[in-house]
Amino acid sequence: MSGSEQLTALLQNNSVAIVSMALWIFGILWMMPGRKVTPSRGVIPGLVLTLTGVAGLLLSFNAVYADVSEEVMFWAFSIIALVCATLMITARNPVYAALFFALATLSTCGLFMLQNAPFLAAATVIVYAGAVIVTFLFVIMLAQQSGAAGYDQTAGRAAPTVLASFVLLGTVSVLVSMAPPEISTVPPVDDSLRLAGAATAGEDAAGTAPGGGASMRIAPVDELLAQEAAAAAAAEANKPEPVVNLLSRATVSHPVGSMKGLGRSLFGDYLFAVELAGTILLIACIGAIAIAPRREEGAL
Amino acid sequence: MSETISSMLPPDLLLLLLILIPGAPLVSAIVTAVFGPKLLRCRSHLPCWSALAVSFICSLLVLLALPTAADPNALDVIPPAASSAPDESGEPVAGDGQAADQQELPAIAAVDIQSSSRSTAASPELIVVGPTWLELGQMSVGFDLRVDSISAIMLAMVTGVSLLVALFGSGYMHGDGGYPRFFAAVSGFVFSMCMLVMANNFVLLFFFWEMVGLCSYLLIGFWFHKPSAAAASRKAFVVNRIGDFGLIMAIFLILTRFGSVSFSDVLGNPGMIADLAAADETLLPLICFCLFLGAMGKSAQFPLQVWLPDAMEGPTPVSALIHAATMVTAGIYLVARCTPLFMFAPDVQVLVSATGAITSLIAALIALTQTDLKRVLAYSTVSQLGFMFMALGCGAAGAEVTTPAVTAGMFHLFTHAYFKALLFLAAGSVMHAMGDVIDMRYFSGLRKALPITHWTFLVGAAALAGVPLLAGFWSKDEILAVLGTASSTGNYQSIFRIIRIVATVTALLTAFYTFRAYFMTFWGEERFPVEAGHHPHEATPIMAWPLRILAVCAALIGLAVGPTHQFQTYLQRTVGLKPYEAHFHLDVMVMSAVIAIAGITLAWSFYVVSPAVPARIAGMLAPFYLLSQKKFFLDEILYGIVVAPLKIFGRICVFFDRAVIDCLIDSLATVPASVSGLLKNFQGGVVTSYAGVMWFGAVAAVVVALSLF
Amino acid sequence: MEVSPMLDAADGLVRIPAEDLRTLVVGAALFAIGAIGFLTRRNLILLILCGELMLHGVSLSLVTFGKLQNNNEGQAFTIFLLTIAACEAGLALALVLALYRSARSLDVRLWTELREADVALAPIDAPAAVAASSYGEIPKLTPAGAEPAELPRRNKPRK
Amino acid sequence: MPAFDQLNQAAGLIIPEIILIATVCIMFLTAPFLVTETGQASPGLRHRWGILTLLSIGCAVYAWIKSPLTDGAVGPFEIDALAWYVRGVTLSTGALLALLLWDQTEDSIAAEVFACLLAVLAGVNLVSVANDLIGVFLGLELVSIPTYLLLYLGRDDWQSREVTIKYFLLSIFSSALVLFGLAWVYGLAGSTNLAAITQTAALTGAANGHQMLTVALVLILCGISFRLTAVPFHFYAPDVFQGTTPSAAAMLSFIPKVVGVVALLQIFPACYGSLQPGDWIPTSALRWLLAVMSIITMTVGNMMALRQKSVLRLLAWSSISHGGYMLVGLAVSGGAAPGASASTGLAAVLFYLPVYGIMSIGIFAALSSAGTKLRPLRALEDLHGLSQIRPAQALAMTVCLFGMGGLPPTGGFFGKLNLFFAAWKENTELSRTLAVILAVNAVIAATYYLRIIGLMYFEQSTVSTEKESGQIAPIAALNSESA
Repeated sequence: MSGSEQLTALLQNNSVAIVSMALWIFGILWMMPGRKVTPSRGVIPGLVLTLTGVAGLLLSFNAVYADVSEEVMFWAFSIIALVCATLMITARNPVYAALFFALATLSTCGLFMLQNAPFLAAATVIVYAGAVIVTFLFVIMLAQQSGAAGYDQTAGRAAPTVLASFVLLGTVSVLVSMAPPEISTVPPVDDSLRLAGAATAGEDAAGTAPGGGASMRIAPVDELLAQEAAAAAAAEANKPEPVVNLLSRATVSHPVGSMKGLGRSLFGDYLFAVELAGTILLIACIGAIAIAPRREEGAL
Repeated sequence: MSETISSMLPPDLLLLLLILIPGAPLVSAIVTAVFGPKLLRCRSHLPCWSALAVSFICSLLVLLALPTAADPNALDVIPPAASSAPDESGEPVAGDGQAADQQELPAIAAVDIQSSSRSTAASPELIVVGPTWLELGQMSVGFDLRVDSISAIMLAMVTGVSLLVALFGSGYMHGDGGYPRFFAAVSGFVFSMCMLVMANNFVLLFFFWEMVGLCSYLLIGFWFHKPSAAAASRKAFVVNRIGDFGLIMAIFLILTRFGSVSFSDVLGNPGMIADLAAADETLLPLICFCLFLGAMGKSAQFPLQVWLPDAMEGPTPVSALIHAATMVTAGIYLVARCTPLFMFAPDVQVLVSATGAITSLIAALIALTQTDLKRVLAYSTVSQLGFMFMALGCGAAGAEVTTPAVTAGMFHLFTHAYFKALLFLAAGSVMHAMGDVIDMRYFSGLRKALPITHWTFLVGAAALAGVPLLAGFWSKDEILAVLGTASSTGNYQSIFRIIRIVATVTALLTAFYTFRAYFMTFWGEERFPVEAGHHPHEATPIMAWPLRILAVCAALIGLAVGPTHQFQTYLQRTVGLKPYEAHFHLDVMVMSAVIAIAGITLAWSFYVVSPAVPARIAGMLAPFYLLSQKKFFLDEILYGIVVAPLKIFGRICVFFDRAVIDCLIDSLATVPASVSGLLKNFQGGVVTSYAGVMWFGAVAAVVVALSLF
Repeated sequence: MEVSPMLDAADGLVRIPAEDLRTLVVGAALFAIGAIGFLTRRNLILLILCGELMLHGVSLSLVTFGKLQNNNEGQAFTIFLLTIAACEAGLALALVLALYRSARSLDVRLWTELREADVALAPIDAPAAVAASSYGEIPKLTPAGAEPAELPRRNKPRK
Repeated sequence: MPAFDQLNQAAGLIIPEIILIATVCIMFLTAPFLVTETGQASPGLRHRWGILTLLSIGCAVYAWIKSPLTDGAVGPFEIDALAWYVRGVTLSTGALLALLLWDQTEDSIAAEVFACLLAVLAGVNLVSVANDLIGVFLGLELVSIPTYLLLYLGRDDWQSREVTIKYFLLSIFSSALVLFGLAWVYGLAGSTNLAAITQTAALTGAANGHQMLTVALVLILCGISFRLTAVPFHFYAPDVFQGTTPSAAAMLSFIPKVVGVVALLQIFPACYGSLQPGDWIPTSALRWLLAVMSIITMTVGNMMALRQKSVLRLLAWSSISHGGYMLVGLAVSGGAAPGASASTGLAAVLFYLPVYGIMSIGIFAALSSAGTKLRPLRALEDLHGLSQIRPAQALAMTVCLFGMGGLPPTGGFFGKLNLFFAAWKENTELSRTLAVILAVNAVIAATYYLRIIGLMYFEQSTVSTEKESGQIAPIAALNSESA
């Protein structure tokens, strides 16, 4: 196929996604402040365009979760996250922007829940909504007591930037929707490794649990045994011993995202990383103190 | 006597001598250059004196020891420690004797002294294999030194004359601001000249050939604030470059055809030369022509002689040093050294002779009418160099004439060095006394005021004129004799007949103009220029003694070595020369004596007896007089046919450069400016626009990478 | 129950199910939107918030991949991401405050003293001129007896 | 318990970094108690902190020498030859930087400054020893976060704040790019462990895998190019160099480049299934990208440097162009041509890095010690006649500038020569083009370096003579240059 034919095919196969992204672009551009301070054009048309665009983009994947409630939650969280993100970057009032950011963060946390990450969802809400946003709001209030500032009413180079960003987004979405990438899953744990792991974990005798699909449920034992047999056969096919972060593997008792599993991972495989992150936090704290203006002697 | 000396000189010591000869002046040059201006000041002559004295003594020892030192027959008188070194292989062997030597002289690694495998009693030679200096392909150039007969003679002459000149110079230059500079340059000059004659390969020779040119440039332009001196030094340098071009071409040709630049390999290999000459009959003439071109430049032969008279702008000791005794002899040395090559190019040899004849005649004619004493001497130098070339070219008459021809040329070079140095120094003494006035029209009758100068100048002039029994007489006889031989044998008889006539006429003219200068300066009524002050003073002792010594040399050196043919016998043993039986040519002697005396008489009658005659003759032959006085308009002709077209060409080049190249380059140079002028707009300081460009770059990179994937 | 597709593949390669692809695209979209905001807005705090939004996109991708890969590494990565983001937010706040103290403004375009020497400054709007037009005038009591002036439609305060 | 054994063993692999980080913690935690509320400190406090810093680096060097090589380890850390080399380079240049910072900092903030330097060094080392994407990421952040502090703490004025906010914003932006790429790499490979990624990539041919991998790697490359100051990710450099202190600029000219190169060499070969960085053969798309980026970087850097009037800005642009030279080595690292050693380009880059570092630190050291607090050297005019006022500094700077310009016989010459030959010997059209452009750029660059030397030696001075400060640094730099 020649280049132009390829391009035509690409456009035809992804017409829905492309059209919806175009709508979204127009929505953003509608709401985005201009180069000069101009009155707002009203958010409703932009909001409609954005909603349509986001929905179209998600619809173009043509897939649903097995569970209806999950599907509904996905739609709700995705649309809220993306629309709030759009509103956040186009808001002319930084306070609103921060609040939209909080909303987008909350929705993202909802998506985390959907992806088996309840702990992360909670942690993000606590860190962002509880700490970051509030602090930022304080700063905004402190800085902008006198109301609207000119620099919040203008934005530079909106059109090219939006186009470039959507080229990237379009590339990603077209690439993955046309030919979903094949990911290399970590091979099942073979006997020796599992024994080592079992000795470590004691109660993890049941081996690995498949975390595929929307499964947070534990698979029936006989099915697991069958799977193990298949895995052993695969392992015998002269493959080198796989390198894995053993403690990060999901097990039956510690499925992906559970507090225990995540804890084993963090304080097992990533023990040093945790220490390192702690050091970075220390540096950042002391750094923030050092950056903050020194107060006068005796003053609070 | 030589046996005793060589037995006193073990090879270690001999090596030390060989290294000291150029080494002492080098050290002196460096010391004087570094410490002279601040520390030594008016004592700057001391390093130079001592170095040149050391050098001279070493040269004398080497000269005397050479015939036996490397003689295989004499090996048994050399201590056994060294007898391992001169072996048959010709390769450097580090014997026991050398170990101690290397400790003494750590600077020169792997030095070995040996007699060449080809060395016979006939051609003794000492070769020092120095450290390799340049490796290019199969060519390897080292600091290899070689002393054989011709080098030894040259060394003795160069160091001896230089020593006397340095002594004289300390008196002459006393009080000059550049006193240390003078002695540094003189030391450097002597070092270069010694290395030039000691070099054992063409590249090293060329290197020091250029060093000599550089030092002469520094010395001619010694008073660089004088525009004429600066111009003269530049002229000398540029004209010499033309000759150097020839030399370097010759070296390339030799390298490509012979595969080596070593004298031992090239010159010491007559069989190979013959083979190459047979294989390609234009090769050797071409090489020889190129070599001769180099010699023409350095030895001021027509038409490249123009630089030498102008070079008189340097201090007079410098004239004596460079332009009479040493530097200009480099060309003669080169041609003589390359005799084995020239033997296979008789046409070029004839050219050498013819060039010499033309040069000597023209120079003599010009010298007739010059009124500047130093210029007369300068033209006489050119003329005498022409004589030497005349002799060197006589080898064209046949192989058996070659050696007499070369020895005759070298002999004249040898004697000429002494009397010409003497004449220049005497002229310097006159100049010193006359307050730097050297034009003979402004003074006369100095014989009473400057008795020593007068007597020494008279001896030198007589020697130059060829008065019997003085130095010039013997060597000029040799040349006339060898010219006679050439005009009666071989293929080029008719040409050599003409050359012989020219030589005879030139000899007459030489006698005439020399004594014209002598009579004009020292006879007649006593007149001094105003610059001399009320009373001209005779030379100080430090200037007078070199004059006396040189006068003795000029008077006796010919007598010492001429009748006994010792010089010829010694020189014959150079590599490439064939021994021959030297004998007297009484007829020639008588003739040349008559000519000399005739010339002197003529001068006496013109300038002492009836001083009005020359003016009348000049009036009668006005055009010719003018021609001579204006140096045959050679400078003007050269300017017209060479310099002016080149200048026009240069103008065109400049125009092209300005209008085309500069425009191109300028427009090219605006590219970065305009490009960066565009790029600077991205650098406006706004951080989000920086991030924007980063983002565009990243997205573009993704798209490009995917489309290339 | 649906059998995990991962066990079907003999070579250890499986396709990502389409429903999870959507989540990945949502992550990428958050990333892209954050970038847009980062590049166009001028408020320092907004810039930093947009940076955080980009990191949200990354986190979402990581978490999704963690589920697909059936290990905790993705979530662990996200936690580190969160930590670093918190560090940067803390530093950013200190920095923004320090900047605000000297510039009395959060406009990023004020910080352009360092640039190529002969480039013209980016225009900076006078904030005072804006305050009136952007959110509309703050309602005031009209003088007694006069009709209240009708506000233009466009200048209505945005909810 | 192999898993925990692995962890226990892993602690032994990073003793130098543990030493550094422990010192950092000690300094950060005790420093605030030695300074009064208004920021007054006992005079000479910086000497104590400086000595502690040097001591810590010395211990780290000792531990580094004793450290084992663990090729092919699967744990969180792996010390291969690259890591060993990078550690040496970092620690030695770190000592130089500490000396340079010594007299450039005030007593009250000395602890923070030195601790930041140590943290940065530890970050670079951790990137090189990490065997995990998370380790690499944290290492990168451990480099950037203290860098913000260093930039801010250097001075207390408008410019330093501007510098910090610019660097900060662009840095988090580039970090986001890297992170997005890393997320996809993790997603496609299934693990954050580099050994596991290598294995998976080797098994499944990840180099020819999904196109998203290319997108991810390109984004990582773009994000890391920010550290390498590759055009168009270079924008912070001129502004930051101009606005910050010479010592911070010296750090910034060198450390991010090291960490960038190392991070690339950690991530990319793994994604192509190569155990050793030297075996890495990038796809043609990536090679083209690297090559184009290096061409643009070299050219733009040099062209912009030509028009500079501020010496710090000029050095920034020269630093950018040096980043371009390094990219040449990376672009040709995967020889791919038969007969060519794949690691030639890498070796050339790794040789060039410390050479460039020493030259760059030397120049900034000379600049900072030749200037004074009252009258820092900023514009090129300030350099006029420096050779008369500060001959030692001028000489040191001349030597370093000769090196930067690639004039023989300096290390810079051999570095450039290595890069040139690495590119030339690969014998493809692309690499030869790169080599030629490298040579042309080296010539262009030489003009402005020589112009600086000319200003220092042949112009009349306008600088008043004041008491010299900080003689130690340039001399140290000079010594290491000649060594």
